[in-house]
Amino acid sequence: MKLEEGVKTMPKTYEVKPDMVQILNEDGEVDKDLFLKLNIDNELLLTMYEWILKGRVFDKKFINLQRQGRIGTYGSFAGQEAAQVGSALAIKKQDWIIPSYRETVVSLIHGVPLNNFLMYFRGHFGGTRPPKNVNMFPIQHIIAGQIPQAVGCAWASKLKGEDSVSTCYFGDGATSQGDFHEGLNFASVYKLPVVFFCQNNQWAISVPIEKQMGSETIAQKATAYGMKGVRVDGNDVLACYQVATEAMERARSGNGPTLIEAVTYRLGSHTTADDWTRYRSKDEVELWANKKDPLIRFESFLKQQGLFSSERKAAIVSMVEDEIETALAEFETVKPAPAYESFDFAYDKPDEDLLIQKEELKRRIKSEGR
Amino acid sequence: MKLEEGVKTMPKTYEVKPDMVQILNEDGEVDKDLFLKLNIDNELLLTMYEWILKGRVFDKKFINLQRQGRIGTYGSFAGQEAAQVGSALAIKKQDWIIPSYRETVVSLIHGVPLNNFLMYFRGHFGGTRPPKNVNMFPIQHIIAGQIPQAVGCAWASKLKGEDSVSTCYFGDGATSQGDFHEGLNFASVYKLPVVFFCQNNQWAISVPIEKQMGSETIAQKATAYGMKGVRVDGNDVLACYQVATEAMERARSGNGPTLIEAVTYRLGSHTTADDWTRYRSKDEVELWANKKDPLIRFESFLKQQGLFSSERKAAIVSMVEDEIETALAEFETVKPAPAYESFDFAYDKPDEDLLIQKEELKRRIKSEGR
Amino acid sequence: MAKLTMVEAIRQAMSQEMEQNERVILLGEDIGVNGGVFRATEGLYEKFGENRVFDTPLAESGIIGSAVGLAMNGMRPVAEIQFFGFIYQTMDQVCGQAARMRYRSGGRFTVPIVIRAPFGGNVRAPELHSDSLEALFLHTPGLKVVIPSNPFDAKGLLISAIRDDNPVLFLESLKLYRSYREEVPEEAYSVPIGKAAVLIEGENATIVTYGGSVPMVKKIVEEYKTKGIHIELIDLRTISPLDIKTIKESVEKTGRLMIVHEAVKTGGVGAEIIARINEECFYSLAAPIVRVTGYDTPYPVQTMEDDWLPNEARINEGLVKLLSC
Amino acid sequence: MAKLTMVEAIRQAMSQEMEQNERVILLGEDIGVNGGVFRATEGLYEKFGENRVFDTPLAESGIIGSAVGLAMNGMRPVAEIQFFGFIYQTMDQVCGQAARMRYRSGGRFTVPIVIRAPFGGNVRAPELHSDSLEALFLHTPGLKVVIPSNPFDAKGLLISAIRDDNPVLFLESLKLYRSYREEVPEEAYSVPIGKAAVLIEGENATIVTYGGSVPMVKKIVEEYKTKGIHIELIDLRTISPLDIKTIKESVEKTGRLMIVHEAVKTGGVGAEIIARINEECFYSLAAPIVRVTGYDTPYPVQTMEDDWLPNEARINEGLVKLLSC
Ligand SMILES: Cc1ncc(C[n+]2csc(CCOP(=O)(O)OP(=O)(O)O)c2C)c(N)n1
Ligand SMILES: Cc1ncc(C[n+]2csc(CCOP(=O)(O)OP(=O)(O)O)c2C)c(N)n1
Ligand SMILES: [Mg+2]
Ligand SMILES: [Mg+2]
Repeated sequence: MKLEEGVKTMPKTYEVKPDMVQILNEDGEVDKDLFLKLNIDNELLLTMYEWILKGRVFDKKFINLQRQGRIGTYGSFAGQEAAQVGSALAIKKQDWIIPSYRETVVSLIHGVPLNNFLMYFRGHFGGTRPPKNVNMFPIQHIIAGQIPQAVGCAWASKLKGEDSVSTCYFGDGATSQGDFHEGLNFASVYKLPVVFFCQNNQWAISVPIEKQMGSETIAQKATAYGMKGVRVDGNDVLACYQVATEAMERARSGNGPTLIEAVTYRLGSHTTADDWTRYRSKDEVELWANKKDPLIRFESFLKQQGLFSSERKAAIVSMVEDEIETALAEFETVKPAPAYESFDFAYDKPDEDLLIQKEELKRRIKSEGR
Repeated sequence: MKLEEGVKTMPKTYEVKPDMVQILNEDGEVDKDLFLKLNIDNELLLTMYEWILKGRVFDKKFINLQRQGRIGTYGSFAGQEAAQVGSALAIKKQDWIIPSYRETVVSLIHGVPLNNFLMYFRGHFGGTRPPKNVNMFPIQHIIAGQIPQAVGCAWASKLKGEDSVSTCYFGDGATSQGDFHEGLNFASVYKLPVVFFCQNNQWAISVPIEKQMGSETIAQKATAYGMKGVRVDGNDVLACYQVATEAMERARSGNGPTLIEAVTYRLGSHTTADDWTRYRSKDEVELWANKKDPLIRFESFLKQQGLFSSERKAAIVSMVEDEIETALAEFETVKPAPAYESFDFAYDKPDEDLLIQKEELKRRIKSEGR
Repeated sequence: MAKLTMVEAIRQAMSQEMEQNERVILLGEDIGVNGGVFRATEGLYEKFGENRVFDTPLAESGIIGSAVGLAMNGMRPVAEIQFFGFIYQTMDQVCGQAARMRYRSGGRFTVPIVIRAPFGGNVRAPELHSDSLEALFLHTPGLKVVIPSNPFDAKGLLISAIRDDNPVLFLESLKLYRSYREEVPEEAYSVPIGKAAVLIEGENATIVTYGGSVPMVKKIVEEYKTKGIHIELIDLRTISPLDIKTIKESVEKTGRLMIVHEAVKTGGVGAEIIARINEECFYSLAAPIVRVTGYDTPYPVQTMEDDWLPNEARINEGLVKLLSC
Repeated sequence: MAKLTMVEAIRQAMSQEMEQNERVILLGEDIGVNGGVFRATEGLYEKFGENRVFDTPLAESGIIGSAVGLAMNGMRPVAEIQFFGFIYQTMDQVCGQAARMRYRSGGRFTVPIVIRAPFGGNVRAPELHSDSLEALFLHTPGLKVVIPSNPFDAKGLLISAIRDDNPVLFLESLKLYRSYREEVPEEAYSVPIGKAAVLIEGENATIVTYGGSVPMVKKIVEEYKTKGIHIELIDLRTISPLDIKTIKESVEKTGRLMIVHEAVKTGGVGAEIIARINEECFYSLAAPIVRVTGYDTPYPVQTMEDDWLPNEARINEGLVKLLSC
């Protein structure tokens, strides 16, 4: 006989069922009772829409620019706009944002200028320098490397007694890394004001979620830390906004961290160097590109609310496209900084040896008339 | 209003309550119904007792030897005998054992000779060489380093189609490491025949469990992997044996890994280089050294069962002490292998440069008449 | 004999060893269905199935840690780390575990794993995707470090690595993956680990290099030849163990040595070669040994990397110095 | 002026900097209530409280990763890694993150963290508790690496490290922690990072060493002096940036150089010094530079370590060679 069959103090399996917060369903229908109780006014709805749309246009444009060879490898975020916009709009000026590499809309919303992205995608030094007035860490290329850093950032805010919450972005694949675990554990031990916002786009390059983890959800991983875990429809901007807002309130009022799993989908390839047709079906992508698409869904909601204007949409689309085109055309004439200029950034002051190396390079570059 | 208050599809908090398997309680009383249903005969009971006792005697003796300066730093396991004996007796010959550094009884039970421990604690090369016929990894000094390795070991058994389960030992502190997380995640994805046996002795050197993690239990961390998690009274050898046996059966029959949290206590200091009075109260230690002690508890149970003999106990005690004393006295005359002999173990074959280094050292040692 | 690119030769080596020995398995991120982000394992998942080729979770320490356990229990895993810059996550499992397990276990266990990782610059990759960190492993006893510079060697060395009973780090130059094709024998063959190759003979000076820099240096050496200056070109092929004998023989002949590598200068492989030549044939040296390497800064952004890496201008400048004194 | 051991001097440095700047905090395993396994932080938890001194969970990457975030948001964390061998778990956060953050962010962020770690041999510690891995960090631009060899320097260098705006790895020789006491000024003072110290002047040869080997080498040098052979002894104190100027000046005078370190030979700090001296003053050298270091095997068990490490016999043997040619 098995112990589990006979014993009263049965070992717990600690199993949980997935469950997902949704306010706006896939047909663009809102849960009315609920929606009325939320503090989301029309202005905010339009702001949400604007950013989702701007994000979509930006993304399309940058993919095109890459195809034209005008920028380097580009990582598309199409499909994830609602998760990014919903969470980003819940973040306040005094808060900190600790991104991975895909949070383009989050960055734009919080004041990272377009120019940074041009620099970055054209390989200029300084493209990952967040502007002084934006509380944001640089783009992170090491999966999950930013997670313990975000925890440290929140820890500093707490120690300094500042009213500031740190939001850390990462993907489903990042949850497999040791740094995810170590970071969340630290956050839970010190009850830090940090929100872990996971965009579960269901793929880590070619690896689907079921090859990535044995758990049915990412939210349930919060249990390991005695932390609050929330699963939300990541293509429902209203739910994302609300869930993020509540998590930040909790963090702000000293009630510790939250792990949010925003279930969404990457519509494009991992980057322009990737080809999604190698590992997933057209049907799957179609499903998410239509019925579940965050832009389409939110538009039909706005239509119901009488807030949609196709002229306004067209205006935004061409504004964003023009802005990028103009900025890029201008930027294409900018000569990248010479390599030796970066030597001042390895340390606060380059030592003598490094100065010699810098001078050597400078001399050569100058001698070549560059 | 808060979303969580108003919405039907409320975000799950994924909270769990601790719950612990126990068969033999702290007063030495057994859950009779349950016990009768288990397949534990008197012979096994006596074997359990013998190993618990041997472990205790071994430990005391080695602490004394360290005090006498006859061995180096020693890590005591007193208090954890039931967890080690219970789990070790559930492990079969064809299984693999992947230890940390504290599983002395587990090793003894599975045939690691006393001599290895003498070599090891006297700093001889080869002390961490498991004998050829024992499926055991060497002692691991890197916290959690063995966990992904245990997963790989189980993976190999599965790929080779062997009927072998890997049991991985580690402490409560190890659960904070990235390697714990990465290992358990891999095990859950590939549904490997591995049992993660955590001896939660409630302290990682001076760090108590509540500074180690935000979760109330370690067992609940299994949720993060969709894995079975079991919390067991680690000072109840019957429960430990049964829980481990069931986990191994599950693993053996293809039902994947289990995380077992055996709640126990380290009665002594972390090692002989540590001093527990610096960080914990005498009262706390007293409690575990008396009422909760696994040896005392099991003895009173055996007495009730009429299986206890104080002569037999005395005989075992002096047998173990004598055996160690005799072996050590003999071993103390053994000259450690000269340092150059270890040069053959860096690679399968030392390259020319290493051979030159080896010869240089050999020449010097010989020239000094050593 | 077919003409293969380096990445094709690497793929063929894995495929043939997997056919030959069922204990050889592959694991890594995106190496299965997707065939690897550089297609090094393309078709192998289809050919050998999901019990030989594993798409793993995104966790490098987990990949190497489980490879160590797999190897200790009889398998011969070939693990891919998607970019060498991610080797940092695995340092304990590589240097603290794999490299020491034989020693720790007094010979009871061997850890026959191969860790493949693409590396090197000039390919306009993002941060930490171009770094050359091989020197960290040169400083780690118990490991071998192999770096091929052409399709033929890549196949033969990878076969040797898979058959080797020690942990082997196998570094694949990104820029050489598809840069050209050459004849590669169809059958399985091995190129010995630990032996450098003299690619061009010469008596005026010696250049030692490896991996992605080899073709560039070769071109320069050939140009010098037309000018009547004969430089001996040595392709290290293995970083650890270092084939100092071949370098020494060359320096004894030429008296002048330059080392070219992409890794940052300070503490790089070049330093160790200089130290060894100093020890082995100090009196043969006619001039200070010259290093042309990455500068001592973090690997830079794409618009700066060509200036930062060893390039023709820098090597020529170095040669002027080397030959003038 | 009180006589302090090195570990006491280190403790005093932390205490004084914490008094002086409330942004300085300590984090690490067992450093709070227990005062650190070597008592380096003893009494600081009691003095500064639980909001300045943190016992962390057992996770080194988490410790350094959160220290990076703390620093980027205005704190000056001093993190202890309990033994340097566990630095492997932190390699990405140290080398991939802390060392590059200023560069990555184009100067927007600095990462003023200090990573303290006890290290070195001859103390009969278990595996991976004695390793000297400093060369890995010499090869990492963006970091500074400091290694004091006496109580006075330890205090002054640690104060400099805490005030430094760059990430600093601060390595503390286990065997010097309590080996002797010396006068250490009560007040806070700094010893500059990046400057080696000429401990003994001489003209017949130069020995460069650092950390735990300094007292032993000093004794040998003094013995030679009584025999009329004057060896100049340089204590590096900082590994990165390397003070090549001081070494060069000495070698220009003596023409003979030996380097002593505990780390394994191949790819160690000694190799870089040889490379630099080769570049800077090749023609001053009268003989090959000699390295006396750990052998190229994993750090051995306790009964073997004294033979494996540089010791008097090995250094004397090396000196015979160095002085004879
Ligand atoms: C440590 C590390 N390992 C591997 C990679 C290569 N890599 C870049 S993105 C990626 C997939 C990430 O998946 P996920 O976390 O789900 O984020 P997503 O790209 O889907 O937004 C991989 C494997 C990396 N950048 N860093
Ligand atoms: C990676 C690593 N970090 C730190 C240490 C130092 N250390 C040795 S044992 C220990 C505590 C371990 O606690 P736990 O996992 O609970 O096991 P226990 O000693 O209680 O059996 C620590 C911090 C180590 N050996 N390895
Ligand atoms: Mg993803
Ligand atoms: Mg413990």
